[in-house]
Amino acid sequence: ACGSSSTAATGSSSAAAATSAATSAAPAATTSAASSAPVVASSAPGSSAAAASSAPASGSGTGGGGGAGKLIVIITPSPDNVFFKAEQDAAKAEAVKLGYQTLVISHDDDPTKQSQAIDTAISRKAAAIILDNAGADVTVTAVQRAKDAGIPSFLIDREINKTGVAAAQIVSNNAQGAALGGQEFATAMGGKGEYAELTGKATDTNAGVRSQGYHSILDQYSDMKMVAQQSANWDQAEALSKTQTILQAHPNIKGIIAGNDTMALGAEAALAAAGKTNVIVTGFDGSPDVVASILKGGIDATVLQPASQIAQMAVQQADKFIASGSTGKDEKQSVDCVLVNKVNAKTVKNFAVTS
Amino acid sequence: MTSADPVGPPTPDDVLLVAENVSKNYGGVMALKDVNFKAYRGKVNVLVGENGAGKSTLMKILSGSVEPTTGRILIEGEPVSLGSPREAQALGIGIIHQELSLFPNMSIAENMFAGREPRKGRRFVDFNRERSQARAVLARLGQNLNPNTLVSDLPIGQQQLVEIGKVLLEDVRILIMDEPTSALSNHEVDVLFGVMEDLRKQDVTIIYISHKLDEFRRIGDYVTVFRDGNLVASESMTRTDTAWIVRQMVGRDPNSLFSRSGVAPGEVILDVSHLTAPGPVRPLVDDVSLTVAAGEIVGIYGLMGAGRTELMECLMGTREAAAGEVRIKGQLETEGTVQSRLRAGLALVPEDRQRDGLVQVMSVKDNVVLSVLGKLKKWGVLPPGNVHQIAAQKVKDLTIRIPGLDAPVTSLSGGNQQKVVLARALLTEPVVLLLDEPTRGVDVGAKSQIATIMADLAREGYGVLFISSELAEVIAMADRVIVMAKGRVTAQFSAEDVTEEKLVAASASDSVLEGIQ
Amino acid sequence: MSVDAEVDKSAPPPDPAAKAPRQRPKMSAGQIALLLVRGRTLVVLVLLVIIFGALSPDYLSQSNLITMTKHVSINAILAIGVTFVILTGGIDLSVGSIAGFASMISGGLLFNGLSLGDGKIFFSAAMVILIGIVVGALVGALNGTVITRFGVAPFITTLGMLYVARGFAQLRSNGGTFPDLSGTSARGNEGFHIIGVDSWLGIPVAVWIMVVVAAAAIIVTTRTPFGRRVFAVGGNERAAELSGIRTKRIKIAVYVISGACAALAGLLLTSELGAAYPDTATTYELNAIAAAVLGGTALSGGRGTIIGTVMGAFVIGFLTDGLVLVGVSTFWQSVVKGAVIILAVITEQAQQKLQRRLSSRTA
Amino acid sequence: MSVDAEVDKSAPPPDPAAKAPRQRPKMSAGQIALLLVRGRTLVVLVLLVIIFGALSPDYLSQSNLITMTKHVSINAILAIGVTFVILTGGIDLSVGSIAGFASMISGGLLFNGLSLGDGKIFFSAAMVILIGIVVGALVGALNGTVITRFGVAPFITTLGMLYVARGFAQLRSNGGTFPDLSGTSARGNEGFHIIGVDSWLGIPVAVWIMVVVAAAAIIVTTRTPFGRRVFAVGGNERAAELSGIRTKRIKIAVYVISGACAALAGLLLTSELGAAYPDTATTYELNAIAAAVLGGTALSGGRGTIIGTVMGAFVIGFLTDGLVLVGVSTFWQSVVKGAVIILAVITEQAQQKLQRRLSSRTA
Ligand SMILES: Nc1ncnc2c1ncn2[C@@H]1O[C@H](COP(=O)(O)OP(=O)(O)OP(=O)(O)O)[C@@H](O)[C@H]1O
Ligand SMILES: Nc1ncnc2c1ncn2[C@@H]1O[C@H](COP(=O)(O)OP(=O)(O)OP(=O)(O)O)[C@@H](O)[C@H]1O
Ligand SMILES: [Mg+2]
Ligand SMILES: [Mg+2]
Repeated sequence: ACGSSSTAATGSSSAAAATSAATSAAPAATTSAASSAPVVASSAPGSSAAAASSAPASGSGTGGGGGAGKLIVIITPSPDNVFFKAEQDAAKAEAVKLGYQTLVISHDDDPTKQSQAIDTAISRKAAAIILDNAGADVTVTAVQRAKDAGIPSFLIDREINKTGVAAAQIVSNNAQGAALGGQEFATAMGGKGEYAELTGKATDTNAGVRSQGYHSILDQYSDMKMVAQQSANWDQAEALSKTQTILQAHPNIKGIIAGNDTMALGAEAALAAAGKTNVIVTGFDGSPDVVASILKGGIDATVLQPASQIAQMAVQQADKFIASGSTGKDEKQSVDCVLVNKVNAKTVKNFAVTS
Repeated sequence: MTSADPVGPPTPDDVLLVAENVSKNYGGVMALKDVNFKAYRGKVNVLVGENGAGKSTLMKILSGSVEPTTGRILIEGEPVSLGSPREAQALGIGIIHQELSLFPNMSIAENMFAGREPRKGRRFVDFNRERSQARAVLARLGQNLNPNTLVSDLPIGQQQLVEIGKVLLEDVRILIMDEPTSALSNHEVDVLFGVMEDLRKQDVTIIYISHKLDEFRRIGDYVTVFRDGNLVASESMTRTDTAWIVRQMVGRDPNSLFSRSGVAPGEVILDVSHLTAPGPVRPLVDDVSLTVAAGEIVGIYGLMGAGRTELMECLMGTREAAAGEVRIKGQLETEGTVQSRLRAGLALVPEDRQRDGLVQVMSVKDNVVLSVLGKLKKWGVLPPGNVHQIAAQKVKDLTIRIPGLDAPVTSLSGGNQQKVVLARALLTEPVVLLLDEPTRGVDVGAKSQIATIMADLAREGYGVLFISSELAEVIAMADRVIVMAKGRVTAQFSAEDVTEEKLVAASASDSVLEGIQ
Repeated sequence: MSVDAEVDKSAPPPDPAAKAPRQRPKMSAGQIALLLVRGRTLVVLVLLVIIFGALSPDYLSQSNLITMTKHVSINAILAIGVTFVILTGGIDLSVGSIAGFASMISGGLLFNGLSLGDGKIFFSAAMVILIGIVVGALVGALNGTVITRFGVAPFITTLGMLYVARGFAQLRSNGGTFPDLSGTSARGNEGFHIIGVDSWLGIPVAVWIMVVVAAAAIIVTTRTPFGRRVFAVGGNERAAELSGIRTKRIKIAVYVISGACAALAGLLLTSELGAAYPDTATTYELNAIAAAVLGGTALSGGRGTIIGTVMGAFVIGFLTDGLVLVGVSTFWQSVVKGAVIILAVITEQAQQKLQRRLSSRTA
Repeated sequence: MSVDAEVDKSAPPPDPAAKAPRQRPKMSAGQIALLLVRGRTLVVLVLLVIIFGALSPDYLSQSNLITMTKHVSINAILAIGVTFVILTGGIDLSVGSIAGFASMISGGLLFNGLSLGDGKIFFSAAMVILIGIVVGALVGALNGTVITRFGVAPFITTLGMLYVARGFAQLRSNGGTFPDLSGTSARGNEGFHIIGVDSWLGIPVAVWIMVVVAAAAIIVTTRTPFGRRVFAVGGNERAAELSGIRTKRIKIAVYVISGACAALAGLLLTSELGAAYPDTATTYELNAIAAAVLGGTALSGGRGTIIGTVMGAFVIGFLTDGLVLVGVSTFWQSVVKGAVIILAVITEQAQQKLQRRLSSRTA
C-alpha cells in the first residue's frame, strides 16, 4: 500500500480535515475514479492543461520571477492548524518571491465555502489557484468551474477523485507515511501488547487511509491487540476526554496510535494526567508541538508531511504553467513522508527536516 | 358612610401634588392636553373619565414610568424629577397599575417584596420576615392565602389583591390606584375601602381611578373628570351627584344608560345539562344546567372563584368537561374544541383580555378579523380592501376609539381594547354570545353601549350569556340572572323578581355554602 | 390574485401582515417609520456594497454580484423557512442537519438508486428532488409533532433533531460521499445539476428558485389566512386558540415549511457541488437564524417579514464574500462578521428611536 | 385543552426561588411535585447508569465515575453560567468562544508573558487564572451592555460575540497553539496544571471547583435579593422595571456571570490539556444550553434551578462517555444523543402530567 503516487486518496492532517470523501464509499469511489484515472494518468494533464492554458498564459514573462503582478489565490483549511498555516505561509512566500500578488482564503473544510472561495478567485481573475481541498468528491465541480474559466488549479496535500481537472495534484504519501508510523509504533511496543487507536473525523478520507496504513503493519503482529478504536474528530480536547474514557475500560494499554498530531497531544495529556508515562504515543503530521514533545520524551514519534515543500512545489509549477502552459510533470505527484522520532527530532523545523 | 365629612373649601396648603400643564404625545395621539391636576393631602382624589380619556397616562407620569412631553410635577410646591419608577418610589409614590404587573413565576410573598427584599445579614433574603409580613397584609385584605402560593395559580381577583398588598407594604405617602377593584367582588371592595380609610387617617394621599360610580362616590373626597385628554371638571365630591359626573363624562343623562331588548324569549338555543369540570379540590364546574333562549340575555352572578369563568371555558371548548351535555340549537355538541363550538355558533369574550384576548403584536384590524379569516378568503388569499372594510365597519359600529386600523392594538386604552375583542366575537355572527366580565374596566358610556349591543343582538334573535360581578349591572341588563357559588348554580331569578339582597344571599350566604359542602 | 397584484403596486411598503393592503393616498407616520426601519437592513447592505466596491473593483462587477447572489440564495431559502418558525415563537436548529439528511437521501437515490428486491430503481432527477424535499418536510413534521404533542420546547426538540438527522445522514453512506450525481441517460436520471449549476437568462437557476420561494413566502405571510394565523400564534397563542385557530396545526405546518426549505437548500448546495456528503450544511442554522433576526424578525414571535429575512441573508452573504474577495485574514473575517451582525441590529435600534422622535413631531 | 396545558405548565414547575428554600416540616403537594419533576432528570440519569452499567462493567467502576464526573464538570460550569442568563429570558451563544478567548489570553500569559517595553512580565499561575476569568467577565459585560444599552436581542448579540471572541482568540496567537503551560520556577508561574489535572482527596480539583461554583450559584439564586431579581426580570421584565428593579444592571450581571463561568471552564479545559489552542470549546454553547434546558430551565425565562442544570450536564456527559466506553459508532452516537435529549424532556412532560393528576387527588 505504501507505493508511490496515485491510488489512495490523500490529504493531510488534522483538524477538522476534509468533510468529504468516502471511507465506506471507498469501494464505489475508487471504482468510479479508477474508470477514468488510468486513462488520463500521465498524458491527460499535459494536454488538458495545454488547452486551458491559452488564455492565462499569453502575456506573461518566462520562468522564475515572471509573476508580473498576477494573482495567485491560495485556498486551504483553517490556518488555526499549524500544518495549514505552514502550507499557506510557504505558498505565499514562494509566490511573492516569484513576483505574484496573493490572496489567501481558508475554507474551514466546508466544501460550500471552498466553492465560494473558488468563485471569488474567478471573480478576481486569478492566474492560478493553489488548493488544499475540502473533499475528494465535492471539490471536483468547483475545480472544473475554475478550469472552465481558464484558471488552472494546483492541488496540494489532498487529492481529488478525478484527473484531468486540476493542473497538478501534489500530495504527501499518506499510505506510505502511515506504514512508517505503524512500523515505528509496533517496534516501540516491542511487537506485543494492548493498544488503542484514535482516528480522525469519520467522514474524512485521510482518516481512513491512515488507519488502513497503520493496520497494514500492525495487523501483522499477532501479539498486538487493538482494544479500542474511537474517532476524536481531529480534536485535541476530544482526544483527551476519549482517551480518559478508554483508559477506564482498558487500564493496561501500552500504546495509543493517533491519526494526527493534535489527537496525539490530547492523548499524551490524558496519559500524563493519569501518571502513565511509559505508554507509547505516536501521531501524524510532524507539527512543531509534537516535535517538541518528542524531544522532551513525551510523544514517541510522528510522521512528517513535507507541507512547506509541497506548497512551494505547487507554486513553482503554477509559475511554470502560467509561463509555458505546462508544468512538465505528471498531474499526480507524490512526496514521501518522513518518520520523526527521538533520533532526528532536533533537525525538524516547520514541517521540514533540515540538515 | 363616607368619611368625607365637611370638607369645606380647600385651602391651598391642602394640595400635596400638582401636575402643571402636563401634555403627553404618543406619536400622534394626544393622550393628555395641557392638564392641570391637583391632589389633596390625606384625601381620596377620584379620577373618572371615558376609556382613553388619559387617566392612566397621567398616573404613569406621576409614578415615573412614562415621561411627559411637556409640563412638570410639583410635590409640596417643589418641582420633582420622576424619571423612573425608582425615583417615584423614593418620593413615596406607590402605584397599583391598571394592567396587572406581577411575576407569574414567583410566589405571593416574592411578588410583594420584589425589588426590596427584607435582608438577613445584609446579603440574604429574610424568608421568615417576608412570609409573615405578606401573610399579615393578606389578612388585612381579608385573604387567608398561603404566601408561598405561585401567583399564576391565583384567579385574577386574588392577583389584583396581591398587587394591592404589594403597595400597602411600601411606605407611601401618595398612593395611586388605577382601577384596583375591577376584578374584586363586593365583599373585597368593602375590605379594600376599610383599608383606604385607615390610610387616609394616616394622612396618605390617595388617587383613585374607577368606572364604578356607586363605588367611588362612597369613598371619594374629590372628583376630577377627564374627557379626551382634557381635565374638564374638578369638584369636591359632596357637591356632585351621579348625574353630574355622568354628564361631565359623556354629556348625556344617566337614565338612558342601560337599554333592554324587551323582546319575549323564543325557543331555547343553548341548552346545557349536568356540565361538570374536574378541579383540584372539588369540581370547578359542578353539575351545571342552564338554558339560553333566542332573544334572551342571561346574566351569571357570583363571587370571585365561583367557577363562572370555568363554565364559559367548558362551553367554549378550551377546558375539558368531565360530564354533561351541550346542545346548541337542539344539536348535541359532541366535539369539545374551540373550532367546533365557533362553528356551532358560540363566541367568547374572555375576562383577561391581555392574556386571552388580544394578539398584542398585531394591528387593530388584524385583531378584529382574526376569527373570520377563513370566511374572508377568496381564492386562498385575503382581499385587502374587503378586510379593511369589514374591520372599519365593526370599529364604527362599536365606536372604538383608535388612532388607525393599522395601529398596534396595544396603543388603545383598556376599554377600547376590550371592544376590539368584542368586535372579533361579533364578526363570527354567533348564535349565543358568551361574555366574561365584558364591562370590566369599561367606562359608563361604553358600558351602556355594550348593553345596547347585547339588547340589539337579543332583538335579532341571538342569545347572550354574560358574567358580571356588579349587582346593579346584572340587574339592569339581564332578563334572567343565574347565581353560581362554588361551581354550582344556587339560584335563578327573572328580571322581575331579582333584587340585590337575593343575589347576595344566593351567592355567598352561609346557608347556601353549607348546603354545597 | 389579480386583485392583490393591483393593490401591491399602490401600496408602497412590501409588508406583510400589518400594512400592505392600504390604499390611503397619504402615508402615515407609522408607515414612514416602517419603511425606514425596514430600509435599515438595506442601508447596511448599501454601505457594505459601497465599502467593498471601493476596496476592490471586482466586487461590483456584474459577474461577482451574480455569484454572490447565488451564494446568498442558499442561506436565504433556509432563512425563509426558519422565519416561519420564528414567527410562531419557535426556533429551528435542525435546518442544517435536515439539509444534510435530504441531500444524502437524494444523493443516494441518484447514485445508487433504490434497492428493491434484486433490482434497483432509479428515479428521474426531478423526482429525486421532490423526494428530498418531502423527506425534509417529513422531518419537519416530526419536529412539529414532538413539539405540539409532547409540549417539548422547540429549542430542545430541534437541537435533538440536529444530532439525530445528522447521524442518519452519516449512516446513510456510513460517512462516505456520493461522488457523482450527474446521472446517466440510461437510468433516466440526468439533470440534477440544473438547479445548482445552470443559469437562465444569465441568472443562476438557484437565484430564480430563491426568488420564487421568497415570492411565495411573501404572499403566504401577508395575504393568506394561514399567514395571519402564523402571526397570531406567535403573538398570543392563547388568544389565537380562543379565536378558533388550530394552533397545533399551524405550528406543525411551520416546521414542515422549514424542513422543506432546508431540504431544498441542501439540494441546491449538493447540486452545485456535484456530490452529496453527510456534513452538508453543518452549522448553517446559525446563519439562517441570524439572517432572519437581522431582517427584523423578533425571536419572541409575531413580528417579522420575509423581505427583511432575505435582506438579512444578503447582508451576511455580501459581507462574507466581500471579506474574502478583499483578502481579509480568516481570523479578522470572524471578528468583522460578528461585529457587523451586532452593529446592523444596533443601527435598527438607533433608527427606530430617531423615527419615533421624528414621527412625534410630524404627526 | 392546550390552553389548559399552558396554564398548568406554569403551575407546578421547579421554581427555585419560590420553593427551594422553604423548610416547613410538612411538604405540600407542590413540593412533592417539584421533587419529582426535578427527580425526572435524575431518573433519566439513573436509567443511563443502569443501561451502560449492564453493557460494560467498567462503566460503574469508581475511577470511571470520577473520570466522567470530571468531564461533566466543564460543561456543568458553562451551563451554570448560561442558566443565569436564561433565567432572565436571555441566551448566551458566546460561551464557547469566551472559553476559547480566555484560554488563549491565559495561555499566552503563561507561555510568553506580557511584553512591556523591552522586558516581559510573568504572572503567577493563580494570577493568570484570575486574569482569564476577569477577561471572560469583561466580554460578558460587553454582551450585557450591548443588549441593555442598544436593545439588541441577546441571541444576535451573543451570536455576534461568538464570532468576534473566536476571531480574537485566533488572532492572539495567529492561529497557533501555546503548547506548554507548565511554567518554570524561575518565572514563578508554575502550577497551572493544578486546576485541570490534580486531585484532592481522590477527587479531581475540577470537580471540586464545579461543586463550589454550583453551591455558590444555588445560594445566589435561592437566597439572595439578586437571585430573586433575576427570576423577576425573567418572569415579567416590565413588572420588574415598575417595581424599581434596575433590570439593566441585573441583565448585565448575568452576562458577566456567564462570561466568568465560561472563562473558568475554558481554563479548566486548557489546564487539563496542558496547551491552549484557539479552537478550545468550539460549539460547547449548544451542550451548555441543552444541559440547562434538560434540567428544567425554561427558555422563556423565570423558571429553572441550578441543581437541574447540573443534573442535565450529568445526563449529557454520562451519555456521551457511556457511548464511547461501550464502543458505539460515531454516527450512532450522534443519533442516540439527539434522541435522548428529546426523550428526556418528553419524560418531563409525562411526569408533570402524572404529577398533576396525583396532586389533584392528594391536595
Ligand atoms: N403606549 C401608547 N402608545 C400610543 N398611544 C397610547 C399609548 N398608551 C396610551 N395611548 C393612548 O392614549 C390615550 C389615553 O390612554 P389611557 O390609557 O391614559 O386612557 P384611560 O383614561 O386610562 O382609559 P381606560 O379607562 O380605558 O383605562 C388613548 O387614546 C390611548 O390610545
Ligand atoms: N390555577 C388554579 N389552580 C387552582 N385553583 C384555581 C386556579 N384557578 C382558579 N382556581 C379556583 O377555581 C375556582 C374558580 O375560579 P375563578 O376565579 O376562575 O372563578 P370565576 O367565578 O370565574 O371568578 P371571577 O369572578 O374571578 O371570574 C376557585 O375556587 C379558584 O380558587
Ligand atoms: Mg386606564
Ligand atoms: Mg372569572
